[in-house]
Amino acid sequence: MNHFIDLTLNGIANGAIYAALGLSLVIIYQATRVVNFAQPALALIAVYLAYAVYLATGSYWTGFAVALASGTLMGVLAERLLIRPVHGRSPLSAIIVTLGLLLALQGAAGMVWGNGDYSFPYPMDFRGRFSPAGAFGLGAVAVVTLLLFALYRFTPLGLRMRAAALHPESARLSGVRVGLMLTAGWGIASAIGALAGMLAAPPFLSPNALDAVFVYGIAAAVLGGLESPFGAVAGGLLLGVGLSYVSGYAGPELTTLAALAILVVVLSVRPDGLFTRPVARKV
Amino acid sequence: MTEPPILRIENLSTRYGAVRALRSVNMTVRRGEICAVLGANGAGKTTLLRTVSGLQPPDPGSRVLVDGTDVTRLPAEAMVRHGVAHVPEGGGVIAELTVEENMRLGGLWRAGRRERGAKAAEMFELFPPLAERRTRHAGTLSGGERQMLAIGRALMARPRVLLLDEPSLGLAPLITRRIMRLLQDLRAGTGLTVVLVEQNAAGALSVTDHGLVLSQGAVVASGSSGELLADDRMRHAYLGF
Amino acid sequence: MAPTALDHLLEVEGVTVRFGGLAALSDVGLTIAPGTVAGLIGPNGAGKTTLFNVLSGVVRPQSGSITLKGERLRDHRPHQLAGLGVSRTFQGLNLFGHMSVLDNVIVGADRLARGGLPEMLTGLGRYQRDERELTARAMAALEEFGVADTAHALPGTLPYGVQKRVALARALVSEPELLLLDEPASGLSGDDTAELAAKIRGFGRRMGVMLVEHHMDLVMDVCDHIVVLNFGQVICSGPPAVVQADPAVAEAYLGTPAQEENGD
Amino acid sequence: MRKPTAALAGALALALLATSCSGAGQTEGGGVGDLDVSTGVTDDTVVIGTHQPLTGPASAGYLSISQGATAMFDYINAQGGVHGRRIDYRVQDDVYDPTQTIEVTQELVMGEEIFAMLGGLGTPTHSKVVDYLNEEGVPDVFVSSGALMWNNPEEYPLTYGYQVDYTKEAKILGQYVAENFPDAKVGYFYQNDDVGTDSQAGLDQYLADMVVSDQRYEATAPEAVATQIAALKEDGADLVVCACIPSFTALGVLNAAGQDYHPQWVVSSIGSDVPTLKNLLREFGESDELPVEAMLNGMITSGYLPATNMEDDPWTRFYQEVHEEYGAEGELTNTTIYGMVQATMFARALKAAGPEPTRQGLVDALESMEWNGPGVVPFASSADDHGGYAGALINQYVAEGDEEGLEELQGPMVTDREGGDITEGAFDRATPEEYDFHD
Amino acid sequence: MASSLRRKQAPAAATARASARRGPAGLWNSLPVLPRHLLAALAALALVAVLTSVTDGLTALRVANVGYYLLAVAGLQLLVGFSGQISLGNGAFMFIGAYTTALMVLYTPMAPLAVVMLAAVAAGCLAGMLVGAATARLHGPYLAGATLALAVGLPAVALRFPDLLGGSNGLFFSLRGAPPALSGLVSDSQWKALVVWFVVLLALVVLATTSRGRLGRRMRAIRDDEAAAATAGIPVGRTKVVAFVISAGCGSLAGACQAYLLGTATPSSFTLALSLSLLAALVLGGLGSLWGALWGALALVYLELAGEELAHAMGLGSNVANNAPVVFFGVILIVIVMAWPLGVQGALSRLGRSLRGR
Repeated sequence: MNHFIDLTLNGIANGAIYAALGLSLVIIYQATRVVNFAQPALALIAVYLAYAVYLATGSYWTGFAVALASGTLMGVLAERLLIRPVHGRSPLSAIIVTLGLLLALQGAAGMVWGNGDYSFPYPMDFRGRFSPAGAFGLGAVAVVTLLLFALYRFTPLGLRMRAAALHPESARLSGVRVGLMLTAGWGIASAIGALAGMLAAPPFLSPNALDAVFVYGIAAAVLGGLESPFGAVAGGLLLGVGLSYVSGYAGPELTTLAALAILVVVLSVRPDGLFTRPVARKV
Repeated sequence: MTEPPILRIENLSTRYGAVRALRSVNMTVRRGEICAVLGANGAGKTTLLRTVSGLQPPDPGSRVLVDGTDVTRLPAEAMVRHGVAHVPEGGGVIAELTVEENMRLGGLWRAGRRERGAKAAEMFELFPPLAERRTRHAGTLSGGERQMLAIGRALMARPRVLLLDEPSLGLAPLITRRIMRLLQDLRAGTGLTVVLVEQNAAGALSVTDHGLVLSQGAVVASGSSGELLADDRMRHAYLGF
Repeated sequence: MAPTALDHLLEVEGVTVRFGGLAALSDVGLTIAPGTVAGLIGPNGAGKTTLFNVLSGVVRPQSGSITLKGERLRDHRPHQLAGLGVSRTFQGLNLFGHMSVLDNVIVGADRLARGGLPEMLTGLGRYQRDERELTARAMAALEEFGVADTAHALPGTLPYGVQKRVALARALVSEPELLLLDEPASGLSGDDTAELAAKIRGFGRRMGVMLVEHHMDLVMDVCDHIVVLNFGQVICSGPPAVVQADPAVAEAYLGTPAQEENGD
Repeated sequence: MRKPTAALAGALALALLATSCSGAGQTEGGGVGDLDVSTGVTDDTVVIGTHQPLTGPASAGYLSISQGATAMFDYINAQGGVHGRRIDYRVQDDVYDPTQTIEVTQELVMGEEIFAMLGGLGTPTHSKVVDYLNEEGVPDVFVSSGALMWNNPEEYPLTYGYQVDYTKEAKILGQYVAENFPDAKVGYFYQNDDVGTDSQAGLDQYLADMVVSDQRYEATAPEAVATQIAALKEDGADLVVCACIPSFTALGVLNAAGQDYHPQWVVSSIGSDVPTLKNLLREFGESDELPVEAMLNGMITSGYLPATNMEDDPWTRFYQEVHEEYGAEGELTNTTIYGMVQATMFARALKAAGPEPTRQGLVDALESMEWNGPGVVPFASSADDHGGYAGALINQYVAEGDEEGLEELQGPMVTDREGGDITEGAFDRATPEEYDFHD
Repeated sequence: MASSLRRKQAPAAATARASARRGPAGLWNSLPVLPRHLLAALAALALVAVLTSVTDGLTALRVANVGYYLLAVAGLQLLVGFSGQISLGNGAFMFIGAYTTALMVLYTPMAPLAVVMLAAVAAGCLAGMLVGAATARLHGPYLAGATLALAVGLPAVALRFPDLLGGSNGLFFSLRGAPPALSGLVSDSQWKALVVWFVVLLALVVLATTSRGRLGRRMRAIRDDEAAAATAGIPVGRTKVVAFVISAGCGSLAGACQAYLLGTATPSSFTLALSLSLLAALVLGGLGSLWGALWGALALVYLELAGEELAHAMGLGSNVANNAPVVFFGVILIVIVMAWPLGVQGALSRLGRSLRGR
């Protein structure tokens, strides 16, 4: 029973991280119909910058702020410089551009900071069965989800962003600068990605520290439905808990296989993910 | 000293790839007028509105003036700021947003939350069925309600010129009549200028001051509503007999 | 290919389609005889496209029946219709943009080839003969429409009128018994439309044609029989002369002045 | 023009078809290539090579091996090299992907024409090139892995082990635990590959009855370690034997500390590099009133090389000096020393091979060598034993107040990998000055 | 009747005229597709033979690497470039091929190489059918996500069954090199390069024949416009699955070639990075043409080398030099996709057109 509780708690803590990355992927997908494979690399660079700032200032939270800020900036730049030019081409073009960016940034991190492991702190005390650090992770993701909900639901910016993503033409006719909104979407998403990176990196930071999170984050987004931020969060938690049970009861070597199985089963029942409302597609 | 026309279109041409969709269209609309753009399907009516509102780039040599200001080639999001609001075919209501959100969207570009709130209240007063459904998703509305919402959203922007594309499409005659009446009321009340694209020529001409008839992207007839109704060219453009 | 002995190539009876609460089609019926051209007209939003989609298997009606060559169609899928001798064009042309004009038309003829999957994979057996025959047929179809010289071009590089002809060639190359034309004249110039009319009359003798069109000149010119839809209902049906004389048709198109209409 | 080409190609295709019809898996006994050659040796250089993970997930733990070896060769070259020849040490990145290992090894052998392979790293990787290196007659010296297969002089006459094999080392640890903690409830925590399974084979010889919990981890799934440690705690293990790479030792120790679980840690040499562990845990000592030293205090480890904490050891001092002058940035770790020792020993063998080295000469030198350092246990590279380090000593990391260091619990012991006894393996160790490995 | 006769004659006459005018080229074009492809394959094999005989063993190895990557990318081309389904998981099929080969060689060492390769193709096709059927309803990014999970998840099977599949160390085995009759004439690596290319070219003949014929046309039609393709009578779902099966078979065969060449099958060789590189190489080379697969395969083998050379030549620090190849590949990828949307093949054919145009 204790083991079960441990597995559940650990699953939730990991799931929160997958959820955060999934969330950032969904926001970008909603805005520009691109699955941003470079998201973990943007997060990685943000975390490295946070680490550098932390070392220089000794303040974790200054580093945290730098991670979010630099994540936002990189998201904005990526959209403006790399994604906008291939807009309207085949979806593969955007995928490949983000893949190229993933490789280049991961390599760049290795160039600047080396490929070794750095000790990377938790935001809070990591001790205890449900530690403050774990609670912070879960809480941060919950807060981000709520903030996002509030942004979308209650602010003019959120309304503009949603309109721009859902129906660009109507948005333009209402005076919304659609391009700016898409860029804003990338910025916000990349800030959330950086948050996911800050949560996922401890205890050790290396250029490959986010590899596993990367795969499970994408899986979470697809599982929940790429159209639904709520789905990404639910998908992430579901995946985190499910994989934790598989790892604990059946063996850690089976986690990736289990992720595949979960994805195939869910998608064969709901081809557009768990939480996407089925839309009649035009012929 | 005559004031400039609120909307003036000179030599407007555009193309979709290899297809010439508009050929040198000229048109003048004065403040407070309701003007009909008529023609069979594919004649270029919708394209005319899209080109005026900046959704479709015009060919070189074309000119669009709003109240004397040259706004040719301005993007659609900037045209709203020049007082041109466009209700596209089908309304362009965003189904995933609520009625209220759709409405708010129209007034967003104007600063001032209070002002927006007041305007929205005004709109809901104008369209009582929408007020009842404020928090529902726009996708659940009936066709007529959607059209009302689309017009309401456009009016939220306080336009000087309203471009209205087939508001009667797929609607029962009763609702169409209600919409037409509303346009007349608005014109009377606020001096709104309307450019109305309609397939239902007789219905449109009964509320408009004047109109023009397009065929294959070019103007084939224009004049006051009465003249057009009697004109064989219009009947031919529609019915081919 | 002898025309079928049946009176009606296609028989549509009592078809009703609702989207949500909205009736897009209610109790629509029509028939098409072999060797005739039937026109389907009506103002925008009258339900023409929905009917078209019902016929091609994209939309399933809530009630009603569709009978093709005496056999009732149930749960037919779009790709099965080709095998039954039904072909269609699209309003937006829907040409295969990254394939040559010739390949576009060969795809249209695909159902006539007889090689199986193993032959397609290995290049053995009928592969070569299929290729040769399909290519010859496609070239013939292109020549029939006078666009054989564009065989190796990509459709997107051609003038719109030529693309229209390619789309027609693609629909006709499989020698269908029933051809559904969705606004073939839209975007065409006057001369092109006249030529198109002649073509439709030509192949209208070889097969049954259903034509959805806004261009009234063309409809009145080529159709043997016209069905007029408005608000999802058939309001008039008959030869062109009858339709032209029916005041309900003029009213559907031109509308009635608002002030004259009385609420009912 | 086309016809003869086509005819030729046709004939070739026929030949290919014909041969593709006989058994694919048969191999003729691959003879060892001609060894009386001096490939890679010029008047002033000797080119040698290695394959290492320089990028990718595995690189973090192993980068410093080749850095250490490079520093050592820089030192040797600065002293004038070996018989007047500079040693040109070429490191190829294989990303720990066997496919790439094969490619870069062939590149080293055929392209760079290396004299010998030194310390190719990893079991899954190096096992794929052993055959090739032996067939090509390339001495395959001091493989960086504790797998059992390197010590097979009959099949792989040119391959020489280095690291004490995982089973031998585990036996020594297992015996020590059984004797000194007879009442312990033992938990296993090990990597799900040969590091884990080979170690387990040795441990089980002594500890099988005492095991209460058995947790294997997957190197790609660090997120699961928390629950694995929780399971060890749950099962009541008060002594955890860890056959892990350093980052997973650190994860284990960290998670245990986080769960207020304080078992006696027993960690085999591969994962017990204290400086590396301290580095990995650095951030968690300062802010949480949980000094790193306290987390690691009391950890029992096995070892066979001079370690950074052995401050009195002449070799440790020597390597510290070399690291300061020639090393890469960062602290000297035992992983660095691992590479330095490899380089030192290779240089000595090369020196012993004489002024005109051939591959045969190198092999002869290796097989007749009486090794007396730098390692702290005997080393085997004789004609019938290519096992490398033959045993281990047992240390305990002790940190009390400002003092920290390794305490020797048990001196050098040697054994075999089967059921054989564990015997003392004391020997006379030379100092760096006495050790003849450069000009 | 007369008109239809005239119609049928015209193209034949045109072809005859063309062949008369263009001489050998016309003759070449008038050959049926299969013999034409076989002849081209023979010529390519001869080229490989010449190339490997005048260069050293290292080049032979690289040439062989290009060979099996070419096959894997070409299979992916059929799936992505022709049928328009984006797969991020084709490395998983290479995994299947490599392990099939390894198991066959280890457990049935007397089985001829041809049988081993056929078994690999069969295993791959079976897997492709399962995956294709399971994912037939998925579109765009959902298919990409599912295949990505496939690439990451499938190799874990080897960890689950360590006794049979060797766990994380994988399986290794030795294979026969050059036949004794040819010893001295060709080295083992040259011989293996030839065998790999023989297999690859044979598969490419099938791919080229398939893609030029009805099946390829069906796939391209589906890619360009599913609705129009269905209307023309093309079974959309079935054709998509067939594309998956062929692509998986090619991937599996490529994996088998790799295993044959290197004598190993290890889970850590079949990472997500491999699957993503295959797709990247495909787009780099150019979508929609088998030639694109060749450029992609060359890029996979030689771009990294170029990156290393570059880093070496510039005398960069070790951190920078170690990571330079991957950064180099990433940047090239971005630049090419942005500058040449149709990849190298697209740029080449445009160049060719403009040269002919002059």
